[in-house]
Amino acid sequence: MEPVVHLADVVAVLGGFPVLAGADLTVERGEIVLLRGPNGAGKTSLLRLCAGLLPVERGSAVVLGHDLALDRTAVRNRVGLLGHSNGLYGDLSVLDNVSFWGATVGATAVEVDASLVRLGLAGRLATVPVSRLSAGQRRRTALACLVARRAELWLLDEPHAGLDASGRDELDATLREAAASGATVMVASHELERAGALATRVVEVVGGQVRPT
Amino acid sequence: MEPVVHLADVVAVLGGFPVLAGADLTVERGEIVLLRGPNGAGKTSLLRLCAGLLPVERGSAVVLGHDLALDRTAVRNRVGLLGHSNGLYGDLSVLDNVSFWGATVGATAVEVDASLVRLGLAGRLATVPVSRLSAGQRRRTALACLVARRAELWLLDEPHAGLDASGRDELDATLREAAASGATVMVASHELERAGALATRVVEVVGGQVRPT
Amino acid sequence: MNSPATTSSASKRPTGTPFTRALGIAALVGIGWLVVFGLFLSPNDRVQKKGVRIMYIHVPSAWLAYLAFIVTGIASAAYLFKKTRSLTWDRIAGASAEIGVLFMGIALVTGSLWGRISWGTYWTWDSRLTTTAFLFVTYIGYLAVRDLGGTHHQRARRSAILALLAVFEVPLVHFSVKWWRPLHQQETVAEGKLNGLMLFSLFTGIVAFTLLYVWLLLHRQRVLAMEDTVDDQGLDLALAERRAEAQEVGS
Amino acid sequence: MSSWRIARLVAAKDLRIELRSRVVTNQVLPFAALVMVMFAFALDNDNVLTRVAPGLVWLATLFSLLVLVQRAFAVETADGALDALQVAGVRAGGIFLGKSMALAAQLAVLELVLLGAAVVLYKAEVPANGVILLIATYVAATTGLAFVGTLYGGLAAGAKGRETLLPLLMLPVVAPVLIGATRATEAALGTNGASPSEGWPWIGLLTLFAALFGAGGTLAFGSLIDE
Amino acid sequence: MSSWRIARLVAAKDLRIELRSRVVTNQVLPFAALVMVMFAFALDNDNVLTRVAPGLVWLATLFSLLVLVQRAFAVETADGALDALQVAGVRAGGIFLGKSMALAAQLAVLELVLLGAAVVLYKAEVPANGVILLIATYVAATTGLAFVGTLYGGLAAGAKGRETLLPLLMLPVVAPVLIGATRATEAALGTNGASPSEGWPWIGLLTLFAALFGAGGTLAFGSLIDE
Ligand code: HEM
Ligand SMILES: Nc1ncnc2c1ncn2[C@@H]1O[C@H](COP(=O)(O)OP(=O)(O)OP(=O)(O)O)[C@@H](O)[C@H]1O
Ligand SMILES: Nc1ncnc2c1ncn2[C@@H]1O[C@H](COP(=O)(O)OP(=O)(O)OP(=O)(O)O)[C@@H](O)[C@H]1O
Ligand SMILES: [Mg+2]
Ligand SMILES: [Mg+2]
Repeated sequence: MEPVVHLADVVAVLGGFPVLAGADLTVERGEIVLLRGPNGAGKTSLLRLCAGLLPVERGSAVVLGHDLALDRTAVRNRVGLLGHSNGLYGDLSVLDNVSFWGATVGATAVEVDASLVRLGLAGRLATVPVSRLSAGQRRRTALACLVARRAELWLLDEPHAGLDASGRDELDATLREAAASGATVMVASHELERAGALATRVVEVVGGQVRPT
Repeated sequence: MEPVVHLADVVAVLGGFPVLAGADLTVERGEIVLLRGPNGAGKTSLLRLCAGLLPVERGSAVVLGHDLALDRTAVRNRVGLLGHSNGLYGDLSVLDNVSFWGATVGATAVEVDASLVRLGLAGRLATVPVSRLSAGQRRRTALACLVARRAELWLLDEPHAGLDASGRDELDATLREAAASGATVMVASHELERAGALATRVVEVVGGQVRPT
Repeated sequence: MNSPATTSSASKRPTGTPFTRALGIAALVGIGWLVVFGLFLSPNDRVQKKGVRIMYIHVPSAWLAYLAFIVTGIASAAYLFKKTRSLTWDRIAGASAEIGVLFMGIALVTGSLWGRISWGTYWTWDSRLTTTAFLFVTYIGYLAVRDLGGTHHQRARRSAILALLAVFEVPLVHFSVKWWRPLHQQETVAEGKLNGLMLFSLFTGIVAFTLLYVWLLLHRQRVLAMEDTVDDQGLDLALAERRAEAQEVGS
Repeated sequence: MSSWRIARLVAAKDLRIELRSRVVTNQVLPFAALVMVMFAFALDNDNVLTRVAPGLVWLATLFSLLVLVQRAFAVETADGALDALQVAGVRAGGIFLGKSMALAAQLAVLELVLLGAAVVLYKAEVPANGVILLIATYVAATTGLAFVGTLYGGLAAGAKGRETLLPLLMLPVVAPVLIGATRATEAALGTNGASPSEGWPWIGLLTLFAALFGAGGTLAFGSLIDE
Repeated sequence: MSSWRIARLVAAKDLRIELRSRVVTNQVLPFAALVMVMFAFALDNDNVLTRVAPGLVWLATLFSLLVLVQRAFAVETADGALDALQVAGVRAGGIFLGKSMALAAQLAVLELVLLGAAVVLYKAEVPANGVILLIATYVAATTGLAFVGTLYGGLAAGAKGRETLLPLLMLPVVAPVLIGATRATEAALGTNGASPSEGWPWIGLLTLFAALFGAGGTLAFGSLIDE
C-alpha cells in the first residue's frame, strides 16, 4: 500500500527564503511521527506543505495519493492541521467555533459535543467567547475543532505547548486512538520526552532537510 | 528585608469574572518561583497583576515596595514581563526590536548585542523582520528584549514553550544568573520536570488562589 | 434606566428623601405654572405667532443641558483632583451627563419643530444647530466610554478626563452664532428683547427645569450608587464559585 | 460537500460574529452617519447639497464598504482562520459566495441608513415613480459592491503586507459603480430634472458589473487567497 | 528616563515601522488621493467644486486621519506591544508625545498631497498674500489633529470592542478643526471672496484646540490606555 506522505527532495520558498531545502520523508498509514529539530529548522513549513498551504517549489510531494505539485487543494478536506495559531473566531463561543469547524466536514451535534467533553470544555466554558479564554483553554478549543474534523492525516505543531497535565494526557490518548483507528499523525514538538514517548518514529529536521534518528 | 512580592487575599476581575479570587503569595529576593496549575487557574493573571497591568480589585498587593492598589505604574520600569504574546513589532528587524526595548531602560548597544548573542540571534537573523521568523525565533527575540532590560523582577509566562533544546538551556542559565545576581524570578509553566528543576520553590495556582506544594 | 439595585435584597433603601420629595413637588408645580403661562397667559409673538411658545421649553432645556454638562465637568475635576478619589463625584458626573443628553435631545427636537414653523425646515447647517448636534454626539460618546467596563475607578478616571475635554464644547456652541453663518437666534434673552410676560414665562420655565434637573440628578446619582453595590455583590457570588473550583481540584 | 452549503455556513458564521461583536452596528453605522453629517457640513449651503446628495450617499457607502471589507477579513486573518478554512477543504468558491452574502446583507442595512440620512439631512425626496428604479439600483449596486469587496478583500488578506493594497485596488474598480449608482439614483430622485427613464441603462451597467465579478470571484477566489 | 527621550524613541520607532512597511505611503496616500478624485467624480458640478474645495481637502484629511490612527495603534496591539510598553515603564506622557509626533509627521505629508490634489483637480489657486495664513493653518490644524487622534486612538486601542468608539469619539471632537481649518483655508485661498484677515481668528481657535488636547493627552494618556 502506498505511503500516506511521500516527499522527495522537496524545496519550498517563503519570501525568497528556502524554508525547505530538499526534504525527503515517507510516512506510512497508522504511524505517529515526531518531527524534532532546532528553531527555524523547517518543521512548521513541512507541516504546512503537507496540508497544501505551502506551494512546492521543486521536488515531488505526494500526500494521500495526491501530487501537491499538481493540485494542493485535493488533499485538504482529508487532513487536519493544528498550527502555531489556533484559527479560532474570538467573538464566537467555544461551542460556536467547534460546531462551525465540525460542520465543514458534516460533523453532527453529537460528535461536536463528544469532542467538547473530551477536551473538558463542556459546561460553562462552552458558552464563553474564545477571546475571554486563557491560552490553554484556547488551545483546547482548537484541539476540539481538530477532533471534530475526523481527518485521515493529523498535522500538529507543538500541540502540547500551553496544555496542563490532564490536557496533555487527553491529547496523547486522542492521538493514539486516531492512529490505532487508521489515521496517520505527524507532530512537531520541542518536548522530546513527552512527544518521544508518544511517537512510533522520530525524525530530525535541520536546515530545511529531514534526517532519520 | 521586605519581600519582593507580597500578595494578601488579592482579588482581580476581568470582564466580570474573578480571575484571581483571594490569592496570597510572598516571594523573597533571589527566589525562582514556579507557578503551576490547571488551564484557567489564574497564572497569567497573577503575573500580569504583579507587572501592574491588572488592577487590584480587593486585598493588598505590594511589589518591590510599592502598593499596587495605590499606584500600578510605580513598579513598571523595574519589572520585566514575557507574556503569552511577544510584544514585538513584526515590521521591524530583530535588532531594531531589541534595541528599542533596550533603549527604554537606557541599555547600550553593547548590552543589546550581548543579549542577541546570548539567544543565538546575532548574524543574519538580527536583520530579518520579526514577521518572517519562526515561532521559536520570535520567542527568542522576545527573551532577548527581556534580557536587555535588566529588570529586578522577572515575570515569565511559559517561557520554555516553542524553544528548542539549546534555547531552553540558555533560558535556564540566564534565569539562574539573574537570580544569583539578586533579581527575583516568577515562572508560570506546564513543563513541570524542566521548570521544576529550575525553580527554588513551587506553588500551585488553582481557581484563582495560590497554595503551597 | 432600570436599576437592578432597587430589586436587590441588599439595597431596599429608596432613593427618595423628604427633601427630594419636596423638590419633586416643587418641580411639578413649576411645570404646572409653565403650562399656564407658556400656553395661555403669555402673548403671541408678532412674527412667530403661537410658534414662540415653543421657546418656553426649547430655551430652558438647552440651557439646562449646558448646566448639566458643566456640572459633569466640575464633578469630574473634583474626582480627579481631590485626594479622596470619591466615586460619588464620578456618579454625579455620570448622572448629570445622562440628564444633559436628555435635555439636549429635547432642545434638538423642539428646536427642529420650531425650525419647521419659523424657517420652514427641520434642519439646516447653521452653526449653532451643527455644533449643538456635535455636543450631543460627544456626550453620547462619553456615556459609551462609561460603559467600557474595568474597575469603578478605571471607569471614573477615564470618563473624568473625557468630560474635562468635552466641556470645552459648551462655549463653542454658545458663541458659534457670533462666529459664522448665524441663522439661529442670537442673544435674545440677555439683551432683553422680550416683552415682560414672555420673559416671565421663560424664567418660570428655567426655574421649573432647574428644579426638575436637581431632582433627577439626586435620584439618578443614588441609583448609580446602588448599581455599583450590586456589581460588588455579583462579584461576591462569582468569587464563591471560583473558590469552589479550587476545592474540587483540591479534593 | 457542496459549495452552496459551505456558502450558507460561512455567511451564517459571519453574521453571527457580527451579532456577537456588533462592530458594524456600533462602528460602521455611526461612521457612515457621521460621514454624511460631515459632508453636509463641509458643503454647507443647501441647494448644493440636494443637488449632490445621490453622489454623497454612494461616496459614503464606498468608505463604509472599505471598513466593512477590512473587518470581514480581519476576523479571518486575526488567528489564522483563513488557513484553517483552506485546510478544512472548504471550497474557495463557497467561501467567496458566503462572505459576499454576509457582506451584502450588512451593506444593505448600511445603505438604508444612508438613504434615510440623505432624506433627512439633504432633504432629498423620493418621487413615487422613482421607487422601483431606486430599489433596482440598490439591489444591483449592493450585489456588485459585495462581490468586488470580497474579491479584493480576499486578495488583500491572502499574503503578508498585501492588505496595504486594499483601498488602492478597490476604489478605482468600484468607480464605475459609484458613477452608475449615482446617475441612476439621480434619475430616481429626479435630481437636476433627470427622469427615471434615464436610469435604466445605468442599472444595466451595474448588473453587468455584478455578474462579472460574481462569476470571476467564484472561479478565481481560490487562487487569490492562496499564498 | 525623561518623557522627552521616550517621546523621541517612540516617534523614531513609529517612523521606522512606516519606513519598513510603507503602509501610509502605499495605502493611506493613494486612499486620500482617490478620495479627492471620488469627490471630483461625485460633485462634478460646474463651479461647485472650486467653491467647496477647502472643505473637501479637510474632509479627506479627516478620513485619512481615521485610517492613520487605526494603523498607529494596530501596530501596538497586534502582538501586545502596548502592554509591553506600559510594563517597560515607558511614561505614558512620553508615549503620547511620541506617537503624536509620528502621526503629525505623516499627516503633514498627507495634507501636502491633498492640497496638491486640490490645486490640480479643483483648480484652487493659492494667492501670494494667503500663503502665510495657509501655512499657519496647516501647522495648527495638523498638531491639533495629531493630538486628538493619538488621545482617542489610545483610548480606543485598549480592550475588546473599544475600536468601535474611535469614529464616534473622534469625529464630533475634530469637527471644530474641520470648521476652523476650512474657514481659514477659504480665507487664504480667497474662496467666495473671503480675505486673509478673516482667517486669523480661526487660527486662534485651532491653536487653542491643539494646546488643550496636547496638555490633556500628556497628562492623562496613562489612565486612558491602561485597561
Ligand atoms: C434644531 C434646531 C435648533 C437647535 C439645535 C437649537 C439649539 C439651541 C441652543 C443650544 C440654544 C442655547 C443657546 C445659548 O444660549 O448658548 C438655543 C437657544 C435659543 N434658541 Fe434655539 N435651536 C434650534 C432652533 C431654534 C429655532 C427655530 C428658534 C426660533 C426661531 C430658536 C430660538 C432660540 C432662542 C430665542 C434661544 C435663546 C437665545 C439666547 O437668548 O441666547 N432655536 N437654541
Ligand atoms: N478577558 C477575560 N474576560 C473574562 N475572563 C477571562 C479573561 N481572560 C481570562 N479569563 C478567565 O480567567 C481565568 C484565568 O485566566 P488565566 O489566563 O490567568 O489562566 P492561566 O492560569 O494563565 O491558564 P493557562 O494555563 O491556560 O494559561 C480563566 O478561567 C479565563 O477563562
Ligand atoms: N514568511 C517568511 N518569510 C521568510 N522566511 C521565513 C518566513 N517564515 C519562516 N521563515 C524562515 O523559515 C525557516 C523555517 O521556519 P519554520 O517556522 O518552518 O521553522 P520551525 O522549524 O517551525 O521553527 P520553530 O521550532 O521555531 O517553530 C526559519 O528560519 C524562518 O526564518
Ligand atoms: Mg514552528
Ligand atoms: Mg496563561
